[in-house]
Amino acid sequence: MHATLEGGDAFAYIQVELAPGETIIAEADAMSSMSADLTMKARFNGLAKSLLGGESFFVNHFTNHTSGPRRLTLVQSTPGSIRQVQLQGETLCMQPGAYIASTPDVKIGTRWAGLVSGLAREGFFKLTASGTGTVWYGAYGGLLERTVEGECVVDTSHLVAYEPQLKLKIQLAGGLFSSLFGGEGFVTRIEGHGKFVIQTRSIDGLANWLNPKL
Amino acid sequence: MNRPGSAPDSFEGGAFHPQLPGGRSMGTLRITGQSIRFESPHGGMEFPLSGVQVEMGGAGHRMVFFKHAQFPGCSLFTAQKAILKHPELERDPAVVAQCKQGRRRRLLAAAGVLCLLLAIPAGLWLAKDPVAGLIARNIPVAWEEALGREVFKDITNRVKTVASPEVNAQFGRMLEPLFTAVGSKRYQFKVHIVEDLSLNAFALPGGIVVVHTGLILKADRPEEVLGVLGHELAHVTRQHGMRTLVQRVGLMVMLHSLLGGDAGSAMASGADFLLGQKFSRDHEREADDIGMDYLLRAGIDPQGLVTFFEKIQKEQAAKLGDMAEFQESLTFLSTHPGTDERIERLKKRIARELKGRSFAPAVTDFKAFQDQLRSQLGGKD
Amino acid sequence: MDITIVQGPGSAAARVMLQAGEGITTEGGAMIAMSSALHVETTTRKRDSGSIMGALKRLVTGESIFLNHYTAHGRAGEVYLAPTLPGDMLHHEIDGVPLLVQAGSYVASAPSVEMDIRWQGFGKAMFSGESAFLIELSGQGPVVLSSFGAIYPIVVEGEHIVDTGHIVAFESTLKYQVVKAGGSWITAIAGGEGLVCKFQGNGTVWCQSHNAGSFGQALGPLLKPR
Amino acid sequence: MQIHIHRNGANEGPYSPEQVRQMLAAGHLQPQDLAFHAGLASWTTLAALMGELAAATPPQAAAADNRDMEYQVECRPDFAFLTVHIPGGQTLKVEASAMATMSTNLRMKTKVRGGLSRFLTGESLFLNEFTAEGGPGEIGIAPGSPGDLEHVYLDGNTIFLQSSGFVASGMGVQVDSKWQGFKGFFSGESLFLIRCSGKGDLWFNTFGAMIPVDVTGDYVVDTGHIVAFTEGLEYEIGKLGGLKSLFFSGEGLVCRFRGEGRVWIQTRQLPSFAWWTYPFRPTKN
Repeated sequence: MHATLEGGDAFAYIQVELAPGETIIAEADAMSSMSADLTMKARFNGLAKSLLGGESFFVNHFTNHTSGPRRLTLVQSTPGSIRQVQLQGETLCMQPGAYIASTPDVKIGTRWAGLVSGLAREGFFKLTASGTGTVWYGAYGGLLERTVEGECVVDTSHLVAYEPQLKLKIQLAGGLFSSLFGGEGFVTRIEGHGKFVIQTRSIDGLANWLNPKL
Repeated sequence: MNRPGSAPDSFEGGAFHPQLPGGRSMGTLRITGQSIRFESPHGGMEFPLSGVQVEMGGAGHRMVFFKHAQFPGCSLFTAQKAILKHPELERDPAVVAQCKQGRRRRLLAAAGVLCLLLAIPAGLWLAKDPVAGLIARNIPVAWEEALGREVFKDITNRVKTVASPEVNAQFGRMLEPLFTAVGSKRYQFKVHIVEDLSLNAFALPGGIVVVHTGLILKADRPEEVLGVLGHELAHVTRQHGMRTLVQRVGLMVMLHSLLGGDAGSAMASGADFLLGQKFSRDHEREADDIGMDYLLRAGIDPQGLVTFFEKIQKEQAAKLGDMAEFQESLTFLSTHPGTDERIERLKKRIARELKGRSFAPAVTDFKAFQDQLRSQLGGKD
Repeated sequence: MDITIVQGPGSAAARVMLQAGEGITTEGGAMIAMSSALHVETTTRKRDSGSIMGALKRLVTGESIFLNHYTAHGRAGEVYLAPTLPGDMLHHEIDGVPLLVQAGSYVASAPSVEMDIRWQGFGKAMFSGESAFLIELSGQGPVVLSSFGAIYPIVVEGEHIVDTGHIVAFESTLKYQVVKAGGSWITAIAGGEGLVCKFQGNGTVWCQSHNAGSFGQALGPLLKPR
Repeated sequence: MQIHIHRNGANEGPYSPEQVRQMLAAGHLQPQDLAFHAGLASWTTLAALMGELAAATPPQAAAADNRDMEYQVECRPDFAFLTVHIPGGQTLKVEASAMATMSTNLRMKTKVRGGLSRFLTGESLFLNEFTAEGGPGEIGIAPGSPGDLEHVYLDGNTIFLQSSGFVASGMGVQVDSKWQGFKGFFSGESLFLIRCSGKGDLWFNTFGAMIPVDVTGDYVVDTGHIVAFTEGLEYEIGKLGGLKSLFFSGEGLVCRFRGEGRVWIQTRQLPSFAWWTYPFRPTKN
């Protein structure tokens, strides 16, 4: 399988070339265009992932049953950046809704994220990707990788993915006044050593920017 | 290229061939006695006429394609359907059938388009002011009020209204004669004073009138405030806001509903529009005239409208003049369309109709009212 | 005339350099900045051609009735053009094959390019997820189009599928049908793709990577009620 | 953007847009020379790239090194993200809600920005001040609007920003809003501006990408697309073109700039985007 990311940060999309016999799995409605003779089949996604992980009830399996390479273009529903991750046995944690596509050997699951996370509207569960293969995830905005040594603070709506050994705690941004009027609300405190990925814009931020002007 | 009068035998067209750069080339199609030939800077191709397949294809079946069993993977095409009229092709019964089918398809499409287009002139009519007025008059007053409330809510989200019952009652008394003179059966007027030091007042559809504290505090006489309000009330009773709204969105609504779009979107964006709206010059003039009628009927000296008009103009000029870097924009204000002309018009009418007529002062305790309002603002001016 | 697309694909703008005597026709509202040396004229039709019918037809496509003509009289000048939504722009030279463009995607064209409106047919109007009318650009010369999302070309040889709502423009040598996605109705509906557009023939179709409607549905619930 | 040049049968570079611009000006490169950069399908002439070069050239290149605080901007131009390194004991003013990441030693304090003009400009009434305590700290800032970000260093000069353009500034920068235009009784459209003066770093942002235009003489910009401009430029708000254009061009109001200075324009504008969201918004009840 040969896949390239195009469209920059603004409108990233995945150009996939499937060799004969290969399959790629993608969330529902991710297909933008494809060769007419690729086989597309909808499969049930599993209750846990769809109800708890913020994903669609069905995923599409695209398989190349022809004898030549075939082309497929996949996108996420919002503008924004996409990252491609090669997994070799390790696990990656993602915020609900970030998953776009994966190769068949990658296992997508859900994990309890904590009560506070749920109350902060970040979802009670998080998504995990594990196994061997490629997974694509994305979010609104650009994606930046950051390293934490010790601890740091991230606005809750900006965290997209992180390594499983990192500990997350949700807390107020400042005092009560600042949290209410400073617009920051809840923040996530990340503790440990490892990498995490943030989105440089959030749909919530966009809505907050637009709402006073509507 | 094409000879007028006789059937042309050369047509703009193209060819698809795997060996052409990009798989495609544009050039000329030529029909000779035995063959159809394609010529282009990238090379040529020739199909024998016997055995050539002619078919309509491409988007909307508007293009003529030529294929030949001896040349798999290749095709010639042209958008000029006149090629089917070529005597060499017209002999082929398959071509004649293709022509007929194409004609039927085009007729059907044309009929559909025509039906839709017939509705358009009707739509353009809507843009006419009298028609908009007719529609506006038939809009239930409840709708207008709802719209006005919506916009007012938007305002109160941003600025504070003066809550003091005494101030509001006193202001209400001051405006009472004007409201009586307007004598509208359709509208219940409600006045709100808003804490804003700019010289401004406006009336919303449905009868909500908003007056900025700046307007009251900077007036020398109550007649000045009443003059501006007479003008604004005329906007309400003449439904200028609704009429402009209907004119602007009427066409959109019709088209959207025609094409199954979201008609509501056009209509409900009215709130934003009303706050930032700009009345036509005719509407402003009409509001000036009718506003003055109201003032005269109420026995209020219309000179106030004129002097306040001039005051606003001067105030703005002075305010902007203070800022050195904004001096250039004075041109923008002073050339504001028709302001001078409107003042002139009002003055002329006063000179013509009111020679020697005297007016009783509107209220006696205007200064006291201003002081009371000022005290409500906590002394900040 | 020199056309450069800058800042694509996120918030592209087209910079059009006009030499003395040159002009360009644009959709109303597309200008964001320009040299003051350019002369602007607003009409309901393409310069030197067309009729009021053209304006009416453009109206039904949801485009503006009015077109602006920017002309460099005597001295060269530039004009920047941009669409309203975030997204990419495409500069394409029409070389004789008419181009069919989604209504709403047209931004500008050279005076040598002819413009007409084509009705898609009831079936496609209802189900293609695209506008009921297409704009046909023919003749010779540059055109500028826009879309929500990045624009990528697909050279079709045979058949290709494009999801509904992702077509920007295609060459008129291609024809397309609306068909269900996947082999069965279950896949079409459960897989979220529903109906798709199937292109047949030879030619290029330009797709937009993203669909404005999907983005609107993601953003909408967070916005102030209307 | 890294630009490769092909001329006299050989490849050169890559060069930055600024270098290419200078080499063109000096005559070392010719407009007909071939050029290529990532994202292009094929080689093209430098002449065809000119517009992109102008847009990609960092504004105020000479003064670009001037800064009080170290910073970097990533994900330009569509979702620009600003990271500022705040030296120990120093404070940075940041637009409310814009903080995305920060070191734990940054203390946040919310300040009310005064004046009725805040209501008029539609800007948030609050500003956050981030102070680095006990050592340097780092803050990542993501403005709400999708778009680009620009840094200018003020040294006694003044810049006018559109009302929602402010992102962050050092404490030495005075930010006050200037009211412009008049609405209501006299009817018309308004253009709200923030005036930034003093000494220090200033960051502002756009909706859509940013194109800096160096005005020498005369330039016309749609009022909705103005991001910022330098003091000293004369400007006048008016309509575009003749009588018919006045009503039907769909261009709204334009601003005519005159003199010498820089105008930053944005490639998208808010009102049409806000209009577009309408059908997707929830209905009341």
